[in-house]
Amino acid sequence: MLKYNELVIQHFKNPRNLGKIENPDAQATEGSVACGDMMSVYLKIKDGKIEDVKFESYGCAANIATGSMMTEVIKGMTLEEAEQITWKDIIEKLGGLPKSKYHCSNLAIDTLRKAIQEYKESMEKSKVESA
Amino acid sequence: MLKYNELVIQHFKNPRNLGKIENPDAQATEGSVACGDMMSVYLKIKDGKIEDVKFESYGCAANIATGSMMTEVIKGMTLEEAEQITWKDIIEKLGGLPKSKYHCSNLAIDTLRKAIQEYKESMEKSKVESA
Amino acid sequence: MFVFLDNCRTTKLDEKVLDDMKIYFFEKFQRPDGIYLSAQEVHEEVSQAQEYFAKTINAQPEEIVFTSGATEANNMAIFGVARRLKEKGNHIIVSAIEHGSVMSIAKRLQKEGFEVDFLPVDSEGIIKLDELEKLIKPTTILVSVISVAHFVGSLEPLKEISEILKKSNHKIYFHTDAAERYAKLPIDVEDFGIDLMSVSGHKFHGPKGIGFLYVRKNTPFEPLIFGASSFDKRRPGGENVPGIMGMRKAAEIAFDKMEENIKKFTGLRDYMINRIEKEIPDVTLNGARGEKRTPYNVNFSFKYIEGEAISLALSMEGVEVATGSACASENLQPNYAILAIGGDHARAHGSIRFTFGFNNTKEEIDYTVDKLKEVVERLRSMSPIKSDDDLEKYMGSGEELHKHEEVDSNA
Amino acid sequence: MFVFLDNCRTTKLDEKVLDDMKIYFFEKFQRPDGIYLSAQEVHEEVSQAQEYFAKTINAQPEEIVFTSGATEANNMAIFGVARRLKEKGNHIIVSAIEHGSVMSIAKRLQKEGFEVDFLPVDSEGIIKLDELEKLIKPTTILVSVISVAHFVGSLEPLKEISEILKKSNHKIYFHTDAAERYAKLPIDVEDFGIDLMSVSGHKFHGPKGIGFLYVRKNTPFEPLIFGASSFDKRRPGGENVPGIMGMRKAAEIAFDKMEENIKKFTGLRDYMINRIEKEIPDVTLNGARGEKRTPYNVNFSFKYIEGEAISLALSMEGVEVATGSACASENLQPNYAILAIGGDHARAHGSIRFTFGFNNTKEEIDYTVDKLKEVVERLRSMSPIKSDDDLEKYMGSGEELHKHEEVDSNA
Ligand SMILES: Cc1ncc(COP(=O)(O)O)c(C=O)c1O
Ligand SMILES: Cc1ncc(COP(=O)(O)O)c(C=O)c1O
Repeated sequence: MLKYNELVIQHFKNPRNLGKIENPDAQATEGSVACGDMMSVYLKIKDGKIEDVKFESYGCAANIATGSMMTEVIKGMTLEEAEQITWKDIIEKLGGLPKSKYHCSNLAIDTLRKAIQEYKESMEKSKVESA
Repeated sequence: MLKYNELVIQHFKNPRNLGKIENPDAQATEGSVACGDMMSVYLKIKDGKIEDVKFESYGCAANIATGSMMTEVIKGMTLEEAEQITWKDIIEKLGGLPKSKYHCSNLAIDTLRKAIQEYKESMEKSKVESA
Repeated sequence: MFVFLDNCRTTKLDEKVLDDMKIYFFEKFQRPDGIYLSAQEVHEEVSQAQEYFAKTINAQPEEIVFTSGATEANNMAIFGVARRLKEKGNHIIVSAIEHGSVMSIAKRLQKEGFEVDFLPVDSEGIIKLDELEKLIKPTTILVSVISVAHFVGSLEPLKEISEILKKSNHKIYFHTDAAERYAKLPIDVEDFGIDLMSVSGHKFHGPKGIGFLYVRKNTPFEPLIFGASSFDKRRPGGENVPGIMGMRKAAEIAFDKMEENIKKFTGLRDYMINRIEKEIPDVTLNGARGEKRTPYNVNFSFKYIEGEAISLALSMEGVEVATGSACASENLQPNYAILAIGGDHARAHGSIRFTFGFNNTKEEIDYTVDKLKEVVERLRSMSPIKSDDDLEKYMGSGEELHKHEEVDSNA
Repeated sequence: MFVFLDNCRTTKLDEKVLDDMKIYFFEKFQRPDGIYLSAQEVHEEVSQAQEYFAKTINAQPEEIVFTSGATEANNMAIFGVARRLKEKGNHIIVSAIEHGSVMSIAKRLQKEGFEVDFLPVDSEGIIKLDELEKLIKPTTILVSVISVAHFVGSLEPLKEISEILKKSNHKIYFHTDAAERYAKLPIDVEDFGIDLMSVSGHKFHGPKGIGFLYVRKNTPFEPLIFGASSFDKRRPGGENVPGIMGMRKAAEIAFDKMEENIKKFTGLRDYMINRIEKEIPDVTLNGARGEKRTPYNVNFSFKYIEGEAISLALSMEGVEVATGSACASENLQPNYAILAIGGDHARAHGSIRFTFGFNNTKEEIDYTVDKLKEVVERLRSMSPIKSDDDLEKYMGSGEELHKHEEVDSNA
């Protein structure tokens, strides 16, 4: 294991955008307790843009810090922009993570993408329904 | 290896009865250079008693110290008494030797016995001759 | 405040230990195999240390082999006996809560053609004696059971084990990894019936990189490391004399105060358990209570949150502890000791181990519990899991663990 | 005056090294595998040390494995490669003047079914390259040659060896025991073509009980010691962090002054050789002169007397040296390196090795030679052997050696 850097520590200590959004436009929960890593992401979307985002985390410091950083990065982005973000981007933004913690950064992106995907699917569905 | 004690060190530093006896009544050399341990013992014998003894040593400190102690012990003894002396007696007199050095104490006794034996044999021979 | 409570992983060196080591760094830096007088003196002092250690466990001096630590001692003991006796039998029994080193050795032995059984433990982490009896067979050559379970702190019934082994009509050697017991609780190899025992210096405020193996006389045994013998044929190599003498000093300090320490830390342990159970909701004590638990270990699982985050957050408050979370382990697996006592993955991930060194104080424990309360509360507020229902819903299979590992090894 | 000239056996710790170790005894005593911040810092610093050592030999950081010393490193390297490659080939070549640890390992490998050839050396102690070429066969998997012969001080032609190995049409791994070369003379594993290399900290004023093995990337290799991996899977166990950091400091000091040391000790070596040859009759230099000899070794045989007595007598004058006499060895055998360079038993028994540490001075060397003269004279006066004729007469077969051994083992 290598050291967590100061920025990661800061995000772990004071995660941005922590919590739930009541009546979110999209939401997803990924990971599991058994594997020791879980995240919920809540999105408020307006005109294809992420207006607000919040997350909750059951997991290690890297999980919490990448969740926090992910929400900071995507806030204000279009859904298409947000979908392009990779776990590597998040790690880079955090100034690096211990190698053994790389996998934790996956979960934040997975959960985000799942939320966007579900949002899109529900949009499709409502389009079909309203058609 | 265990430590040489002070007495052994003293005998090594200042061996008693070191050297040769010119025209000894008995003499023997035991051991070999190849095995790293050699001793010569010279005896002056009068009326069956060891009047004088000297020794030379090619060998380790234990060899030298046991040679020195052996000569001290046997000086003035009858040949029969001297023959009874064992390597264990010498080690005891020296206040002990490192275990790995026990074998060195053998040589002093071996050489002494050889000298006495040769003396006795030569006496027998001269008896026979003068008879 | 700085509070170190991971003393089962390692300890801080006692200042008085360094004073003794310095003699062998600078004055008597010679090795015991030199021919000169100073080396002979060092030889004698190392022999005296051997004698000292032997006395502390009721053994003979020549039954003590110095090693680079308990890991090497475990390797030396188990491989040493197993490989030597392979012809006589190839069955070995180790407990399910051995230290990682014994576990790895056991797995290696399986590869080498040995049959290994993992002896189960009960919910308190204590090996099941009746299961041991059932596992023994004519090919059993060795049983290895840890003296004090390093994660959950249970005291294993060493004497009862050896009594079972003695009932067998063939000799079964008994090894115990005593890294967490030696110098902390009494050990008598005669009374306990131990044939081989591993000890590590840095577990009781001695130096790192030094330990010893007790090997009962006439135990069939082959060396692990070959070389130019000097002090001890069974473990050649340049003797770590400062390490040996430092470990001796640390042991002396520990044995002088053993009774006092046992009393003090039994009290502190129960005080800490009490406070945590009273003041923090949804916690589970891991391991036994009272007599069956070492005085130096407290271990709790905190529901709905994960241990790596807890321990890192505590560390920011100056409190250093260990966790059984997969995320804090090298192989990304939940702690097997928690699973062995019947806990699930969540309980393993949420487990925190507090282990005492001889210098920990009540004040430090109070500070730790205070901070722990805050940290647990804060992390719970961040967690999407708020109840046992959530736990069940999101438990998952744990299969994802393997997915993670792949990501990791590709990184 | 106290003069330590057995620095090839071990050295006195440098005071500045302890300053660095203290940090890891008391402040950063944590192990690199803890989850808390301080442990992460220790992890980083140990990684940096790994990087540092790699740089000193032109290697990569992950090619450095910390061990408890060169003996363990030799075991890890030779057993590690040999046991792993057993299927590919079972032939191993080691030089006839390896350190005892490599010799013991080689003998053990023979027991395990390996075929071992002992590569002969010339009268200066330098391995015969043409013999090496002849010994290589399709089943050869490993060659181990010491970097600097520890007894007679010859510099082995490492680069030439690896070039011969490279000419083979199958891969032959090349291990060197560099305990007497590292931090004293330059080493470049790329340039020299080394695959595995053993180093020991206490040979250059670093701590005892620590060393490292260089293992070139992709070298097939299996661990010697199994356990809970923390810093390094290849060598599990509680990391000796003070040892690692102390060894680093010692290496830094040595590398900073390497050029200066080489110059200084080349001068002192030749000065000492000159004085002894001029002032003491009937002496034989063991090993090479000039470029082919390490600057840190002088080795003479003194005719008609025995080395244990010489060295003990010197020790009483404060001068500590080594000898090749059977009487000073654990197994009561004359030094095999002297026999390997063509010397007879007497030359082995009468050999004295003087090895320099970085702090030895000309004044000390002068004192040593002065005392040596007296001691040699005195012992010769006590010896029944006064001439080469006597020598021949009393040489014997050496068979008596075995008689001695029996006495010893019965004692
Ligand atoms: C050439 C050589 N190899 C190996 C060793 C063994 O080193 P260590 O004492 O670190 O095991 C030594 C020193 O005794 C040595 O001189
Ligand atoms: C029970 C137990 N066994 C073995 C070890 C390994 O000890 P060492 O670090 O001395 O190799 C430890 C500590 O890590 C331990 O707690």
